[in-house]
Amino acid sequence: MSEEIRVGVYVCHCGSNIAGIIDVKSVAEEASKYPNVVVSREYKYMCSDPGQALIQEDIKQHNLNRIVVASCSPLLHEHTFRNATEKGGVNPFLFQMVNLREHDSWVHEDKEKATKKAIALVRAAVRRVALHSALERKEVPINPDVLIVGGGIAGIHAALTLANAGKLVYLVEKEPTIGGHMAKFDKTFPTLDCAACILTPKMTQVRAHPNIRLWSYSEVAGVDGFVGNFRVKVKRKPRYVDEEACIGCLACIEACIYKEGKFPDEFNMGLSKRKPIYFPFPQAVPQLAVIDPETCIEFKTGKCKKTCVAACDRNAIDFTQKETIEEISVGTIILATGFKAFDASRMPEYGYGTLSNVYTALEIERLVNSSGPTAGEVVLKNGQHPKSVGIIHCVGSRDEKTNKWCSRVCCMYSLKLAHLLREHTGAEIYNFYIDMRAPGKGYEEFYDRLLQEDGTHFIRGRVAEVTDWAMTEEEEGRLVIRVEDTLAGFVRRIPCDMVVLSVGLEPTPDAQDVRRMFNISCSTEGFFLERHPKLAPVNTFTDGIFLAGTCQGPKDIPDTVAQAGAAAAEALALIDRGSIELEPNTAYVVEDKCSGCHTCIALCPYNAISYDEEKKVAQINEALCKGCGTCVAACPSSAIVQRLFEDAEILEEIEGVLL
Amino acid sequence: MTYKHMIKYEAECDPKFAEWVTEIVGGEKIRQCIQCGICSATCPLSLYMDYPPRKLIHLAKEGFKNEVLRSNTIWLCASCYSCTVECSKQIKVTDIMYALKRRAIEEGVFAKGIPIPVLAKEFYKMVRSEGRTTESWLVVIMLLKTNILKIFGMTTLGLNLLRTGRFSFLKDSIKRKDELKSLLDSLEEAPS
Amino acid sequence: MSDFEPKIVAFFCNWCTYTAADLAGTSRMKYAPNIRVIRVMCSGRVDPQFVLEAFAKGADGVLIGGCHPGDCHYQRGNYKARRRILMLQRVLEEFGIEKERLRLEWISASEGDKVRKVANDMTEQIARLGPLRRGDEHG
Amino acid sequence: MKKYLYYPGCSLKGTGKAYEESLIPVFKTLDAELHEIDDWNCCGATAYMSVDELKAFALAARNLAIAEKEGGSDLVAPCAACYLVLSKAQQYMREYPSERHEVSEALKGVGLTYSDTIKVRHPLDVLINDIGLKEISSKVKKSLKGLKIAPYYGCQIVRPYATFDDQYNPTTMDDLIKACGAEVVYYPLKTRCCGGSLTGTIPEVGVRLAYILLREARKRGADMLVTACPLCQFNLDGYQDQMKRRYEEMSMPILYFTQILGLAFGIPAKELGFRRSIISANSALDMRGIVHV
Repeated sequence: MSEEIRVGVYVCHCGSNIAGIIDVKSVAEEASKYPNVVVSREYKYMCSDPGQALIQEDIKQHNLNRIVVASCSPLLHEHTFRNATEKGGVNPFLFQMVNLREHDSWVHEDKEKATKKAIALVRAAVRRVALHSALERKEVPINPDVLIVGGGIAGIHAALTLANAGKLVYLVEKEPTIGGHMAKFDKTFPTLDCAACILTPKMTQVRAHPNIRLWSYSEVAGVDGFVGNFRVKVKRKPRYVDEEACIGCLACIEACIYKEGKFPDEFNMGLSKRKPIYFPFPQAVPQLAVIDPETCIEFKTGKCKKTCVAACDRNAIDFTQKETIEEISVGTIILATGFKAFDASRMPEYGYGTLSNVYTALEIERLVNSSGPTAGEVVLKNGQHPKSVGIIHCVGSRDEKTNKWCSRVCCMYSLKLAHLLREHTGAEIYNFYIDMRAPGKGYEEFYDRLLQEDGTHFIRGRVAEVTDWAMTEEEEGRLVIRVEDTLAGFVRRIPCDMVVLSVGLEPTPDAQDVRRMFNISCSTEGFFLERHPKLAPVNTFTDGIFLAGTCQGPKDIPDTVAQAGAAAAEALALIDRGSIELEPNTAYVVEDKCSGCHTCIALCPYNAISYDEEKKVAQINEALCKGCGTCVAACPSSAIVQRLFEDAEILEEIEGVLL
Repeated sequence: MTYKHMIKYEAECDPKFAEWVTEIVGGEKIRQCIQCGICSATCPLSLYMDYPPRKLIHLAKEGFKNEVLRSNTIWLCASCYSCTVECSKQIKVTDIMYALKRRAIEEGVFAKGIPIPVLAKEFYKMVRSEGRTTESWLVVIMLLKTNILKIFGMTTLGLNLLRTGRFSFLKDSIKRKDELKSLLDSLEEAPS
Repeated sequence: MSDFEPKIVAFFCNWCTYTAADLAGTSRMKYAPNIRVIRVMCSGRVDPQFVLEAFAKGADGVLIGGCHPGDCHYQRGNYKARRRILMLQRVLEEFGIEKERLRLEWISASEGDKVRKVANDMTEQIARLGPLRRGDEHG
Repeated sequence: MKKYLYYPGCSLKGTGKAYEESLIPVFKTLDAELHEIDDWNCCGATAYMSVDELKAFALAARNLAIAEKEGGSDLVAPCAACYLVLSKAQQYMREYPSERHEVSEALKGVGLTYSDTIKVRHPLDVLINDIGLKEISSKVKKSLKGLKIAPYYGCQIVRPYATFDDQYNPTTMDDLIKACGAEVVYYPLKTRCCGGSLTGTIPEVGVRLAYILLREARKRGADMLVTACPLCQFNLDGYQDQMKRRYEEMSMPILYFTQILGLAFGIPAKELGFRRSIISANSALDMRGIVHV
């Protein structure tokens, strides 16, 4: 490079986050001594407007042509400072960032050593940036179609938002119907409006919307490509009922040779029975029957009278249906794959599955629901109505034996169930909680309301066991809850006829596979990891893939819907810009160095490298290159160069950190 | 009627004790206690304790040394380990109880009228000298040392044990007593 | 060598290990200050030349951090890295450089604590090995 | 002939004689030999831990070191307390290296070495997982049909470590009872504490715990309780006269699982320590027409 290199170095205090450990003054002083450094300053908050302005002024005053900012992680603020550099009239890629906060001041205690490290890192950046060359910003067009995975309230809301904005949405749901967990709820806290009344209209909108392709009973089988242009394979499971022909008249179900339901009904949590051909629930969307080959006689024996076929005057039933794979292209993806309710049998001390009349909260939702298995009548296994009900909070939450985290919704839905059970049965209701968490809008007020209700007790303590052995007369033949009333300071035994386990929220069992397929990350507890909890809560580390709802962490319905809206907005922002800027870190071949050995060609995961027969050299199609640099590292004659990560640049950096 | 003084001044708690509790074997996680009370609830003896385990853990954490070491709680613990198994935060409550017993013995402060520390010390002595314990002996010694009256309640048991050949006045012991002694002595100055 | 402070150059992939190191920071985990991180897009970018250069220029250890097998942001870059490192370790041993001085770790974006463990563990290990003898006498 | 190292512990030589007396012939019948290790010492039990932790570990470690010296890998400890104390000492010396170091040094001083190679086993574990129910059933000569037995496991073989059985609902003893042809009574208190040493030290507390166990067993229609722990057996058997004085008469026989196995194997009752029961099992056994012991 002929031009004279003029570097400006800016060391950020980040309040005391950096300056508290690292002696920023001496770092800046040291830096001022390095070759090419024209100005070297430290400033309280480099990311603030005055901080950025400082850079721009210096560029003009000292006509700087290289900028180094030593502050936080580039994953957080690189774009901020690149823009500042550009505004100052210098190419944004003639900039280098040093991570003094996440990689130094926050992780080290010894001030002297931390400062030494900071100096080394800054020195490395100064040397590196000198070799930077001006680069073009790289843009790729965005395919306006969107894929949404998961048809719960999150997926539904995001789908409608985008569809209403005129975008084509593919909504993929693995169950035969959309609606997710919310469809199973009776009422919703804190307003107690009926879940169906607010959800089912949205479900029908989805069915009717011209911009939504609803693929229920389907799963994503594979994803490749990158932001703007993902190619997705969707596996559509056979429901053995022709989607075009079926009008959901239920005649086939009437006609099934099973006169009564015989198999556990998934929608009613197994509290009722369905036939092999069934309708998930009356307001299911799509309104289509489905056949379960596991239980259908025709599939098991091939000798069924097929009364269902006869009953269908539209010949919709088709036992020969096969699984099909659809391929689609989309520009953005929203994951709304939801949660799994904690399996209460993992805590044998609560007797779920071994003692009768111990239920999970989801089962109670169905039990109190007027369209549920008992038409809303809450009855015990012996047909009687409970005189007292114990609701145990934090089952599978806040417990290192199962799940460490607070599931956020259990306190409130327990209050809701307390109210509903009281309403339905008039029973004494006992809530066993550790801490009552009511942080949402109107939640504390709802708690107040429950505190007012008679026959409703709140006992602070985690229940040790639910047993069926009696110490006293009144305990005979009932369930007994043993707990310390921590506010009273002694242990109590409370006989109940029914016990409700308020189970927590877990990542879905397939979360890890989904994560791999979409190339995103999970946080330690297994929920999908957002790019930044505050600055990018619905983004992932993979551009163009967004998160909505409980797949990102436990959430109530209001938060889920809000997040779904946010995810839709993020997707829209990308789509309407029409293109997205990518790191210009692609690789190119220096033809006269290339020996044509073909090593790189096999290595490229994106088939971006081809061989030019005339020139006898490799060629990289930069539209396909994603900038991993594997070919660069592999090239025996160092004929491949990766922009922003040139060998020379990295070697300078190495030397810099080591001097 | 006397009124118990029920206010605590900071001067009455001992931060060093609170510190110590976090350093004992098993006490590492004590600060994570969320006072859920499952330890008390699952404890078959909490109903007799002056402080249920949950409360004791809190008092220890806050440095109320006197209350903790004088509580009968630590001596009523029968080492059934239910609390340790159930604890939401995997705090080794039983081990903490052991450590508190040791501390109480070291400092010679006990809950009134509890014979257990005596038993523990007799047991300790017997093992040290004989290498083995003869329960029948322990029972007798303990009764003589603590509550002589109780012995009458026990006689039937004693006779029954004699009748069935389960009681013996011959102390059992190991061969290489001095080997054991020097083993234990070599750990003498080691911190417990 | 009580006062010996090992110098360790770390190449962390942008998507997994570098993010994990950020997480270690936001979680305020404390670890040895001997690691100097250089960001690359993929562990597959790490050229054997970089490693040798690092040792030549004064590193006592080199750490390479990438996504877990099967999790590579670029599909298979981390496998390439693994193959190179294994080969490289053999070469280093030829030069009498203990293979412990070159280490490859799979650290996902959520494993901030693993960054801490690995950093401390490797620092200790290198401290035990002592400074790398570069045979300067041969120029 | 399978060989196992054998650590009886103090109780099996004292108040728990019947346990040893029945254990050995039962193992012999199953072609397994118990080799008592030389000059073993008290495990330290719970009391020692209350006085000096490190020495408590050393006591346990000495026995493990002796076992290592005698060769063989599996050490059978029938007493629940010994079983736990020995396993716990091992576990902690793994978790806390500095403690392990001190103890190992002390052992070296007396010419012993602890290298953590011994597996501590409970007889229930050995019977179910090494020998197996099939083999055991094949040895049953006299079915205990009709006998209603409540299986009582107590604390320390399932807590804090549940190495060979379920922590909340252990079933190894249930399976053995079934194998003998007897009927297992549903007994929700199977792992509840019997009162430990509190029966002796604070009877008003300890005896009540034991009483609740027996009361529930009787309510569930049990003819007898079967246990795997000498202290449990001692409390439940020995303190029934106090229960009578304080609450009500129980007269519930408390046997070791090895004793009923022995019966079913057709081993003469007098070789199984039945005479050591304070509450004789006879009325129950006669009632079900099994044998008179």
